[in-house]
Amino acid sequence: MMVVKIDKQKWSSGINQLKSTYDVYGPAKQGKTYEFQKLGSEQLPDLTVQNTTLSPKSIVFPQSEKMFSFHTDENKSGHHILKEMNNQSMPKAVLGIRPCDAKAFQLVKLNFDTCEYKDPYWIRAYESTTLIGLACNNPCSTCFCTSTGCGPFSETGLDVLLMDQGDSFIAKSLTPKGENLLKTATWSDSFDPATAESILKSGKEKAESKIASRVKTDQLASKSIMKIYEAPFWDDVAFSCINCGTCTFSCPTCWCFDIQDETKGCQGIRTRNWDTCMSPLFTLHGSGHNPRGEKTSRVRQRFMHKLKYFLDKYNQGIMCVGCGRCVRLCPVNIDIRQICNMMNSYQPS
Amino acid sequence: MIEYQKKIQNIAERLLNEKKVDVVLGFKKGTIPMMNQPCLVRVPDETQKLVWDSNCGINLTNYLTNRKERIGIIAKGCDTRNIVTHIVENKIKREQLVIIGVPCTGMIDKAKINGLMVNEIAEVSEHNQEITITDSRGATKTIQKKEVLQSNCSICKYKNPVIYDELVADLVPESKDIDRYEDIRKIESMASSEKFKFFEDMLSTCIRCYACRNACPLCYCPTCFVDESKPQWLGKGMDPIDIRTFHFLRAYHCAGRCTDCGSCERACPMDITVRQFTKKLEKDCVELFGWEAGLTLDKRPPLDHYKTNDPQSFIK
Amino acid sequence: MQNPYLPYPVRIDNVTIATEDKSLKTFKFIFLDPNDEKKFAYKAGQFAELSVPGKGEIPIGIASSPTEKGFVMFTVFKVGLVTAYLHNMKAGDIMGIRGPLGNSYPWDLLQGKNIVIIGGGFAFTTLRSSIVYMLDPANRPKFKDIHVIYGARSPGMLLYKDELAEWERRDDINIHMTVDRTDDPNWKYNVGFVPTITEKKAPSASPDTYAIICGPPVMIKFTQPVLEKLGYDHDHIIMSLENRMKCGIGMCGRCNIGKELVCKDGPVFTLSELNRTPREY
Amino acid sequence: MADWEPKIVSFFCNWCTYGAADLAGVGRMQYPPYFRVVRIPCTGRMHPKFFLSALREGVDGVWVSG
Amino acid sequence: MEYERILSASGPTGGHLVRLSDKKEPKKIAWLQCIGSRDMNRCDNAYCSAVCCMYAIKEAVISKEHSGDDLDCAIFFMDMRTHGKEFERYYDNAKTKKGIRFIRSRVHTINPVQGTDDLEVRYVTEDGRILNETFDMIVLSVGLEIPKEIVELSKKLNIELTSSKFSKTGTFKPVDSSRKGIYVCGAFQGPKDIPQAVVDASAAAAAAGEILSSARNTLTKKPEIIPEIDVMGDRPRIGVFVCKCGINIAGVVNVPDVSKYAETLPYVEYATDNLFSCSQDTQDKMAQLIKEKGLNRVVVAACTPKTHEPLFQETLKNAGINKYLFEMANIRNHDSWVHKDSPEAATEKAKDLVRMAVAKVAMLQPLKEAELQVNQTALVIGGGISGLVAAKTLSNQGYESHIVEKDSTLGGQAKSIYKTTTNEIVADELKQLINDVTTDSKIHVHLNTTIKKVDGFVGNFQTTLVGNATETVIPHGVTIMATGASAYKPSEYEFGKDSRIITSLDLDQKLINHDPMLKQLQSAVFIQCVGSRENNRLYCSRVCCTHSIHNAIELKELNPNMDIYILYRDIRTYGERELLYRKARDLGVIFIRYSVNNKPSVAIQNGKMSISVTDHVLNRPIIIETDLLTLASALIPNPAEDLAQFFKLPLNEDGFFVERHAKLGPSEFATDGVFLCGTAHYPKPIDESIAQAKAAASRAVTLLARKNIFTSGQVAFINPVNCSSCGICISICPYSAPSFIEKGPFTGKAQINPVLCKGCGLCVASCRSGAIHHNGYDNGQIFNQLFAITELPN
Repeated sequence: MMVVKIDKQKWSSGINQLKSTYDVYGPAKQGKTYEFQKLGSEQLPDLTVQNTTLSPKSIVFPQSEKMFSFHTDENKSGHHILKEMNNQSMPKAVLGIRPCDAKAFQLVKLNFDTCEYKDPYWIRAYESTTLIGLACNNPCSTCFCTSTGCGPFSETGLDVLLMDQGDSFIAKSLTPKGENLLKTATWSDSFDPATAESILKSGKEKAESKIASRVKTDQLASKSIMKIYEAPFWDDVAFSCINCGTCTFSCPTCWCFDIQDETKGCQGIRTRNWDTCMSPLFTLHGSGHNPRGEKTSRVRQRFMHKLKYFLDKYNQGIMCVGCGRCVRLCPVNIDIRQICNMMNSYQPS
Repeated sequence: MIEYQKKIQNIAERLLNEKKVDVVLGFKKGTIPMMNQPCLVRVPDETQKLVWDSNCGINLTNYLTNRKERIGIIAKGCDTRNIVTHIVENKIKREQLVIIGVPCTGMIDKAKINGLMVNEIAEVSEHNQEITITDSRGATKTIQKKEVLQSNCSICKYKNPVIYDELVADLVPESKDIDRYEDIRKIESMASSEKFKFFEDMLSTCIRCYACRNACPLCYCPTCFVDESKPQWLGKGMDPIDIRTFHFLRAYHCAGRCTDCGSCERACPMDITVRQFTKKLEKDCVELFGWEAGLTLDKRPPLDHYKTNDPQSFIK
Repeated sequence: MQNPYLPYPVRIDNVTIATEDKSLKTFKFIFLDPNDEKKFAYKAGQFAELSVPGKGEIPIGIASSPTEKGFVMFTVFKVGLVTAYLHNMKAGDIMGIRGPLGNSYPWDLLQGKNIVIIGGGFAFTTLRSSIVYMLDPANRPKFKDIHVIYGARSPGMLLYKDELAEWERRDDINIHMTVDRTDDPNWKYNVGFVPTITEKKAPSASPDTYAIICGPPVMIKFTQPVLEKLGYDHDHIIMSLENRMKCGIGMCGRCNIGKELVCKDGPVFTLSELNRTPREY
Repeated sequence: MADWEPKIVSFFCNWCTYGAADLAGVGRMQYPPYFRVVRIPCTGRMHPKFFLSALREGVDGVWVSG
Repeated sequence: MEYERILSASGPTGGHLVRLSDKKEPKKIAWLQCIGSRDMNRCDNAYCSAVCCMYAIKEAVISKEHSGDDLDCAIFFMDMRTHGKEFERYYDNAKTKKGIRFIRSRVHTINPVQGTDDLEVRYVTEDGRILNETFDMIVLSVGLEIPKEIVELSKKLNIELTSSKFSKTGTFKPVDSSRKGIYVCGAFQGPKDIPQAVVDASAAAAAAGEILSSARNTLTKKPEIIPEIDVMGDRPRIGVFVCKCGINIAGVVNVPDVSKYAETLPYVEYATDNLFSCSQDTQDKMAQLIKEKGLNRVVVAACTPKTHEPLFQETLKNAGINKYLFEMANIRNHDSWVHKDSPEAATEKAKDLVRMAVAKVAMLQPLKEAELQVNQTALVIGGGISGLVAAKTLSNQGYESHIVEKDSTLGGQAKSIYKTTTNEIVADELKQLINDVTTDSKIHVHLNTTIKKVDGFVGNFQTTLVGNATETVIPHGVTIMATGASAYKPSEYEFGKDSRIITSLDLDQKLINHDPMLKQLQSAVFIQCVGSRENNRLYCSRVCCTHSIHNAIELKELNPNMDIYILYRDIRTYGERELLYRKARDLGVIFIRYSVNNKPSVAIQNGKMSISVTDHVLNRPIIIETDLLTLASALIPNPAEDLAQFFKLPLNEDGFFVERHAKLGPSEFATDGVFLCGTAHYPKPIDESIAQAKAAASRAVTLLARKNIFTSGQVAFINPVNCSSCGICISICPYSAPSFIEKGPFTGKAQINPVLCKGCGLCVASCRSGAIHHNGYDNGQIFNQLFAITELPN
């Protein structure tokens, strides 16, 4: 572990330094919203924003990603045989990611990096990414990270944790990747680790105290899947849902995807695109039968997956980091906090 | 607004008590500021949870599609116009509905209000036509509601319900001499390269979540064209051409039917001004056919029927 | 890192029409690289993604048996974009196969047991794989009695007719063919729905008897109570599910039933396992 | 631009313009070979999808006539 | 005719408007009317050729379209005779919008201008001035006449001719020659335009059919039916046949190259080229190849499907392949003929077109044609002379019919007419006809009856009649619309204010009644175009000029001393009616032209009626005192909006029905199984009404003579699963083909009746839900063509 102090003047020079070795990402205004973007040559991350509208998951898991290429010209060799795309790029550094979003990668990793199968695209992208988190001094009113095994100062999944001290950052490296990055940026003004810890500790307590929003998850593991599944409240919960993909696309922990072939003439690619369990098409059989044809079953699937199936399958907590994006963005105010509490407290009669 | 709310609750309670309807479709208080949630009330006791304020922008007609029970629905001017379209297009029967009309003074635009404060908004309240905003640090600001209206509400021509069975308040005066198409004319006057750039920028942040489509009461097809697989002619990825194709064709499907209720724009998580597409077609319908959507149960929209004497001057 | 999304290139060796209405065709594939055949070591009951570049992938149960070497075989029902295209392909065309995927029928558990195979319609493919596998001289002794109840809408809709006839002649397997209805005077087997024939022909339950059911939802729905009536324990009823899948390796998120992923944790489940999951199949 | 050869897809109504295009041939009228005619049973068959899709496929122009 | 050829794209100048002598593009063109017509001096053709006015206008308009607005077109004429349907509007448009000059005058000489090819026209205007004007080109509107050989032939056939050498026919037997069993049609019967000739042709066919009806179906042969091979579910095996068309295609397009290219396309099993694909031996060879190679889809790259598709489809049928598994690539009309200077580009285009056709044909599926039984009864709406004749013609051919008449008697307008131009007494003929109809066991007459509802479609209509307080449902296979027209009740010229002001039909009534007052008249005035050819009724009522002139002659014959004035705008005694005009003038009837901007006025003072009109020759007002003013009022169609709705028939802005095709389908509708005749189509005299009644019956028989009919397989169909029940298809279909399903699992979803569907695809394009598909032009098929345009496969 290494702790350094980054003077705000050195902040920008360090970032420019990084850009020769890394593709550097940070929050930036895009249209009317703030999103993580690859920063241009003189561009600095805009750290004034509480959090971006969309999660930074697309840096590792793009919404559209080319998997393979092929050609169908029978006069040339290798026709109809898929070839892996060369998706290799520079290592990525994500500046200013919030602890919740960083933790989300840890949860998603459980899906993409299993003992049976490894998703090479996600894993490669993830492994080449260094996450420089910015502790939340001012969490949003919709943040409930403290009840999801995370928190405004959580270090899980981060390579470096930054804390804004006004005119400087305290940067704590948490992994060798993080250490490397600090070195590359020549952010090397060392800072006393013990002092850092105490600053972080008080900062953490202060920030956590600001989080008023909480969910209860303690009873979830002990309840049977079938009982919660059959609970009577799902119709009401789902009533206002309009089946859009806002919640899933903005969520840092949603990973579902679809695979599609696209061709133009003899050239083709196989891509994968984000998909959403809110869409009836997600599970529609070729025969027309749909196991989750009703809106209620789809809304239930989303919450059951996040709050129950995932929990049961991996025993690593719920599949939610409490970033509050779906709460803020849902056009019809479906609030995962309410639903989580309902599920947690549900007693079948 | 509070008077409206009380009246709505009373009407809903009465309708349920008198068994005139099986359910009442309205809003309940949301969990975050400036957000209310569409809900169904089934028993008279629950009518107290119905709310009404300037955050009821979701078009409840969207929830009527293909329902079988008798429904009391709380509806603003634009909503009633969509109810008309729904009835014309066989999505619901007039006899099933008791329309609780709300003379509307406009809905407020979350984004505009968020933009007024540096910190996060903690609470928004309203009194008469004034809005008071409190931020997370306790700072407050009071402004006129008309300054923060949703952009569709500020150019609304039909604030009052066009069809109703109950009315929660006296009709409000309609705005006269509104120029609804200033923005559209601006786009129309662009050179094609400018237009291209304009739409490219406008849609650059679209994430294809389809919230605009799904928030729209007009979009009720069992299978949307973007989801057609035989043939699948529209790519599903983030190709800008596919995204544009989606938005263009969605707008075409709303031609002559869109009431500019603003649900699409309100639903967009990326704050894209998708109404500019539908409004262009609305303008065309007005200019070519003298048609405004959802005003009559007797006629179908201009592009919906065959007439030998349709104007042909545009075919040249 | 092995890319689990990358199919093995194969050549279509031949295409045969499997049913009289031509809605099913059987494809035999040969691996372009013989080493891939070794890598593609499968068990009866597993499936694979057939990959048609430009059209997409579809999960299909493997119809050939691991004991049949030199090719893999699939019988495909024409239902969507990929299958429609596949049905128009011809011998010599190149495409891909990705797999084997999913679990298989629990062959270790089934050793030394009586097996009742109940199949209907075009879901008979992995059951053919299982039958051929069990009838292999090296394997037959591992199993006790084998019963097969197989139904189709009409005689012309039965899959693998030649093999059925051949099995029919053997005495180490009991074949009970049935059709929903027929006016074919030469039809000498059963007429009636699978559940009815099951009730008549299936051996009664015992700790040593396992039923494998594969068929359309309506057949499964009505066969379950019959088996229960015959005394079959839910642990002894084995079923194979067909949910919509894309990745086939448990990552894309659509095929789950509860916490189980049909593509990876299934598609084969016992009824008692399924009882613990939501009925989203 | 001088050498630019556009590719234009022409949707022609079977009953009028398609026949007119035939007549143009009968009359040996000469025109540049940029057009590819898709015969449709009536211009009523013309769907916005066809415009959008044709443009998406990279044609330079869509001509509907009938 | 020569000028038409110059304008024609296939003419000597390739459609380029030039003067033949020096290839100069004309800047001024004159048309001279009535050359060889209405002229006893030079050619002995007293009749009007009826068609030339309209031709001249059309040529002038087209010339302007060719050469731009700078071209000066002038038409020198005596009377402008635009009495056909929609003609008056065309005339008006030519005058007011196209800037064509109409010069009412007499041309007396044309002099060549020295040193140029220009011509100077010397003419006298109405007011007597002599003017000269130079033109680059003069077109003579030469009239029609019967060639000598035909006159000879008529003699041999013993057919009586009129003085103008046209075949003599009667008003009530307009297609019967003087010899039984010989029927006449077209210009041999009298000068006429295309629609009228087409009507006559159908009528003559009906007349011939009537006497041949007993022999029907005695000589038919059953074609051998080749069983269709079931190709469903088979991999497409496409055969491509590229036609050289002699050198028509091969002279430009590299045909062997195209056929070689075709072989490389997906699913193509076989490709070859032919010298002439449409020749019988090639057809046989193709059928054989289809069988030999096991082809299940065929592309012929050749000429146009508009003419050759049916032929090749027949070949497919003969090879046992469903005829819809076929597509043509038009590499002649759309390629070799139009790109003859760029053979390489034409070859590339041919490949593209073949690739598109292959892409489409691969997607095509065999289609079934709906077969329906034809109910062999007709419903005739309207019991006027047209309706009566139509029913009688059908009966004579052996078919039953129902006549529906809203009035209490049969006969319609004819009841009010005195004599025909050939002096037959209408009442006598009508009485005979009504008697024939009412005693005919195959004709059922429903008087005082209206139509309440119509269900069904061609072959199987079910019409609910309401009459005499009861409702009856009549099943029928075809419908004939003969709803007629009535005289306009004038509001002008003080009509209704004085009993001496009457309409033409009122005068007929007086003549029928031999009203003694007629003999007493000192003076009678007729005013023409009352309510016609102006404002909201911009059409010519066609019959009134002749009618007034005929009545004027009648009056003159009653009292030769009577002063008779006919106030007119143009005299439109087309064809041999011109002879009456001439006779009237000979009898001393005075014709005074007035202009629409300066109409006559009527004054009644102290019991005296006087009419003031500005004389066009003297150009000053004159006042005529008269005892009788007859207004030639317009003929206006009887209201038929309801019927139009019931049968989905279009009405034009004047309220007349719009026929299937103005020239080629005057007696039928675009809606299958519904036919049209009489004044519901357009104002016309009795002979033309009768001819059209026979024509409509004749067209109807083409359906009735079949026990069943097949509809096209290329129709729309709905997948109810995707239907959202919005009803747009039902609202938008011009043919009422879609409807909501009323029973079963898909109640409330839409369905399409393939029998009513014309396959236009309007519903397919309008369906937002993508639930409607089109057999033969489905989205996937069109998309495949589109994709094939931009995709280069190799």
